[in-house]
Amino acid sequence: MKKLINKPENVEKEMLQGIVKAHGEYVKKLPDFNVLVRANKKENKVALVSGGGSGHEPAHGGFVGEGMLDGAVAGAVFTSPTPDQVFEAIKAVDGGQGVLLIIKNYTGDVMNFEMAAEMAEMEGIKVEKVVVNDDVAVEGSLYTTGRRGVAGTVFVHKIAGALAEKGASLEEVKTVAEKVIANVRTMGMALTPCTVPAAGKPGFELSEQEMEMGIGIHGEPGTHRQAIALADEIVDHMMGKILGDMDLKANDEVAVMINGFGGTPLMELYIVNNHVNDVLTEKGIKIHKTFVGNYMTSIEMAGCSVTVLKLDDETKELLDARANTIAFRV
Amino acid sequence: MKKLINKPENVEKEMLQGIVKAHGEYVKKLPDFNVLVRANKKENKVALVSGGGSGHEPAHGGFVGEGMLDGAVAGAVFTSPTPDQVFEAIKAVDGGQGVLLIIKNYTGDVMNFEMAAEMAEMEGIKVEKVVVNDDVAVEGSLYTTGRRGVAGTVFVHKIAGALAEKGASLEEVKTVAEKVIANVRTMGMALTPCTVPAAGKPGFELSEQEMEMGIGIHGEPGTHRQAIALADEIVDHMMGKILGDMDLKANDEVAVMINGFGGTPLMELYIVNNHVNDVLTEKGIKIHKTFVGNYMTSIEMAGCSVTVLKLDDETKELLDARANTIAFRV
Amino acid sequence: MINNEKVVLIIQKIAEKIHENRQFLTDLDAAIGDGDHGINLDRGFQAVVEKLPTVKDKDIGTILKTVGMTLVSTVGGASGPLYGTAFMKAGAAMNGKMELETSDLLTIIDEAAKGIKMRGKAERGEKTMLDAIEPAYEVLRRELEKGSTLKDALDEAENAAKEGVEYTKTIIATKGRASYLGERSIGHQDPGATSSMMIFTVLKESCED
Amino acid sequence: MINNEKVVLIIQKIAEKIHENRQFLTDLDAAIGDGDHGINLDRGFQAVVEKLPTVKDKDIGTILKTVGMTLVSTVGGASGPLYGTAFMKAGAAMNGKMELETSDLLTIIDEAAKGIKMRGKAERGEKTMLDAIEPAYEVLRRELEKGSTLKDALDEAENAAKEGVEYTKTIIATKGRASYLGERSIGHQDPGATSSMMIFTVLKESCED
Ligand SMILES: Nc1ncnc2c1ncn2[C@@H]1O[C@H](COP(=O)(O)OP(=O)(O)O)[C@@H](O)[C@H]1O
Ligand SMILES: Nc1ncnc2c1ncn2[C@@H]1O[C@H](COP(=O)(O)OP(=O)(O)O)[C@@H](O)[C@H]1O
Ligand SMILES: [Mg+2]
Ligand SMILES: [Mg+2]
Ligand SMILES: [Mg+2]
Ligand SMILES: [Mg+2]
Repeated sequence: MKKLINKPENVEKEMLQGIVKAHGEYVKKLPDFNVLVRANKKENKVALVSGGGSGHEPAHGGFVGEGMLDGAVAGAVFTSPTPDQVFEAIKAVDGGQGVLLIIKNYTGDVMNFEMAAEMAEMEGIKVEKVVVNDDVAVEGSLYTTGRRGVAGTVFVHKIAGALAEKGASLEEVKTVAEKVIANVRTMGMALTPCTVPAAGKPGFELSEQEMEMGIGIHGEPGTHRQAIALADEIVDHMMGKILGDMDLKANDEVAVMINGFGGTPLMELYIVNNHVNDVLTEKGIKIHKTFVGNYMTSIEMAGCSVTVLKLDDETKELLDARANTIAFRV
Repeated sequence: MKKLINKPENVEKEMLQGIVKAHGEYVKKLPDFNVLVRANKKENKVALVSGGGSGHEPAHGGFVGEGMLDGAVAGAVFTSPTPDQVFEAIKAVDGGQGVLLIIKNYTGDVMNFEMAAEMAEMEGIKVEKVVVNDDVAVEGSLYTTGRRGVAGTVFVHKIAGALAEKGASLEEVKTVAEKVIANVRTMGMALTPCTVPAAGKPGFELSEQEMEMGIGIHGEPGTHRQAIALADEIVDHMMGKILGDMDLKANDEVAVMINGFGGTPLMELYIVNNHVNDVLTEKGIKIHKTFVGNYMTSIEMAGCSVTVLKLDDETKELLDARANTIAFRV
Repeated sequence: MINNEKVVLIIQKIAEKIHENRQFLTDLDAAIGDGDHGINLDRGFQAVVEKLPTVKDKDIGTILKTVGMTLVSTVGGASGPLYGTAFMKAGAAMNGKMELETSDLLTIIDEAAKGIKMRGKAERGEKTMLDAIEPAYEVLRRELEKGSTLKDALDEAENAAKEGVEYTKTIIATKGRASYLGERSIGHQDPGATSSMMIFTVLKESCED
Repeated sequence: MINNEKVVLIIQKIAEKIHENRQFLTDLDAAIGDGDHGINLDRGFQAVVEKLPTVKDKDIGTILKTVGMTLVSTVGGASGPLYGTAFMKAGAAMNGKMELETSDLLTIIDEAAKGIKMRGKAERGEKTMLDAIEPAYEVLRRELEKGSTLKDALDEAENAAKEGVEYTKTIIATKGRASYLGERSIGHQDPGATSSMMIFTVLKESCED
């Protein structure tokens, strides 16, 4: 394991301290909890809390700030945070209008955030939750845990955050978050694995000729392994999966995110975007905005995910609204 | 070689197309040249042109826009662009007030940009140039090519760009660029090598236990190889080199950049910042602003550089001035 | 029989067992999950071991609830709330007790399983820890009702847990992270079922003497 | 002797030689530079080969200048302006010529070396292409003045270039990217000197028949 770290057991704490030292104008850390909240709390608005395991930076702390999240909870690397941490975040950000929890659909995250919500409700804080499940690589069904929540979560933060900033009610913010969730799809792939510091070795192995299609953001195995292919072929496959699961016609408008997993050069992400853009344009789909970069990473994994969000007038306006956070600015 | 690309010989072109397709509101590409210029040219200001080999994304095209560059020239990966490309950039961005070339100190870059400047002057365009040489890993002397230009270049873009945006003269913009160059120092290290697509294999090799200290942004060998150490120890060594070459006392103000080389997780960059911040703070040095992320990369290399820029009132104000580019927003 | 001191000892032994199998459990999770199950549980049980001295003289209910709360607040992931809820529910049923009858042992395991089902909304056959715990509970109950000695009954229960783990290799996961794999989860044993089985092994070993 | 047709042929052979040694030159550059010298030159000379048909009937000056301009606009890096300037300067001295005397050959190499020195501000002994070109030039001149045949003279010149390349192994680079290495550049041969040496090899081979 080659990492710029000190002790594996301290990575989360030192990272959060490093974030606060770099960006004190944006965020502060709750003493004794791995929770980042806005440096300047805004009262009297619905507050948004998200989070999950660490290792997805800049998610989720990088999205705390004006127009996006109010608090982000950082668990151990790739491990959902515990209920008490989430509970502290809820208490810290609640501004009297209630708190929306934005949860990625993993059993652990759902259970821990749910327990926190129960604790908060016992203290009289209004809490609602939405569960993001945008990963089309995983077949969802009523009888399974359903799809994973991946990079599409960032669009939920952005759009729900913009509505909350405008003073909407908890119910309204939850409704728009659910609209985003209903309209966002993502698919990922990996060229190389990633190593959880505490584990000390990669979570999986790939030979020099192989890639993993449909990879999860924790390095969970995807749909299949195959010989590495040309970028355009990979994009064709991913877009096939994504568009096959969306109801998009000519002249529909979308937002696109080409998300790097942490070890992918920006050069490659732009090469991917070059073809993603062509595939959509050929179908007459209008690309309102494109985001390219590391938004929802998997430590140092090489690879990317493509996210397509179908927009309507409301979500388009909210996507374009001002956001001023460490890692996302509009 | 595991990369999300199509043909190695097309990476630069497809990447630039991917950038323009994603960020058409910021940049456009000159037809037939690997040059990005602002989508909306601003006349009647000094224009700034930078560039170099590709593989350093978001440098340099990511810094084209309001308050920073007017044009960026992209050579083949890790290879200085040719004079005709630079010349086209100069012609395209000149708004009648002259053009400043911001060159990183590599023999190839200096020669190619110089030839372009000669061509531009023959066409009657006023051209000045500055050469950035912030890398303290390399011993500079009158009899060598001197230090390399690395991540500190981004501060030159930012500060000179802010002054140009305010309407200063070519002479003034050049003077402030030189002030930044005189006050900025960087040192880097690598955990893993990088692979130029056309080469198909890594430019150097490092064993599982080794790291390269003082690495260049093209994977040039550094000062020495050593066993991988704790992040804090690595930072201590790098800060020793950087501060040993700067004249900083308590209460001086600095800007800091923790730059990832492309394959480094943000988590590690923040862990590095955590200690960089402590080292400076312990000396009573005031950190005015900190930037953490991928700014001047080396394709997919893992590792980082630390840049310290000593500020005065002028450069501080210019650093804080509005910039609105793809990869740098203030 | 099993007094509060012994309960503390058993929990310490569970912590040791998990620590020894940290890598093994993590590797199992790497194959069909995200490769952290051993790390997660070890972090949690080490925290439990640090906490135990503060409750070692308390009643068994308090001890078990403290274990549960500590797991909830240190493990995270899926197994944190699940094992945490299991111990908390078991503890709630043992309020005030300084000693356990064999029937109490059955209650503890029953409450634990109910807690896991309530929290995780899973059933047996979904490739989770329930596939080790439920058969082990049933066998333990049957053996004790038959009049077997506690030692023999725990022996049989451990075997049932082991068989449960083997069984998880043959089925598709429909709960937890392994469910994303569909068919590809077949052939791999469930890490959570494996850690549950280890708890039965410790129980057996601790009640042999 | 050497007419414009032959010059075109020689340049094609240089392009072939560079192409064959693309990996070798790149590997040399990887050791003390940034690992692109072979890639750079190959890209440039392939462009030259594509361009040659448009000037093949022109005078040698035009041919050489076209080679130079093509290299400048396709190679980039350090070697692009250097080799480009070398060919451009050499071409400027051969304006209008359809055939070369042996003295012209000397002029070409002299002008090329001067172009490289002007553009790169380097001297012999700094571990650059000049360490192959200058000794080769001097030996060629001496041999031709002595009255050796062109074949023998080019043979000796190639040897001198080879020795120059060997010599670069013993010295510290003070120009170009390898200079960042200081002492660590010792033991490695300079990629640019090596490509220059290859050009002399082609010259020799082309004038053997
Ligand atoms: N809904 C559920 N009900 C019961 N057990 C579950 C459920 N979901 C997951 N598990 C158990 O949790 C184990 C994984 O735990 P762990 O790796 O610590 O959490 P995570 O999946 O969050 O990384 C699985 O092997 C499985 O036995
Ligand atoms: N100032 C200089 N004068 C003469 N030759 C030089 C000079 N700088 C570099 N070179 C030559 O250029 C070669 C490197 O070329 P190349 O790898 O193509 O360019 P770059 O260093 O820009 O990657 C060196 O091996 C050296 O021979
Ligand atoms: Mg986990
Ligand atoms: Mg180069
Ligand atoms: Mg797990
Ligand atoms: Mg080179």
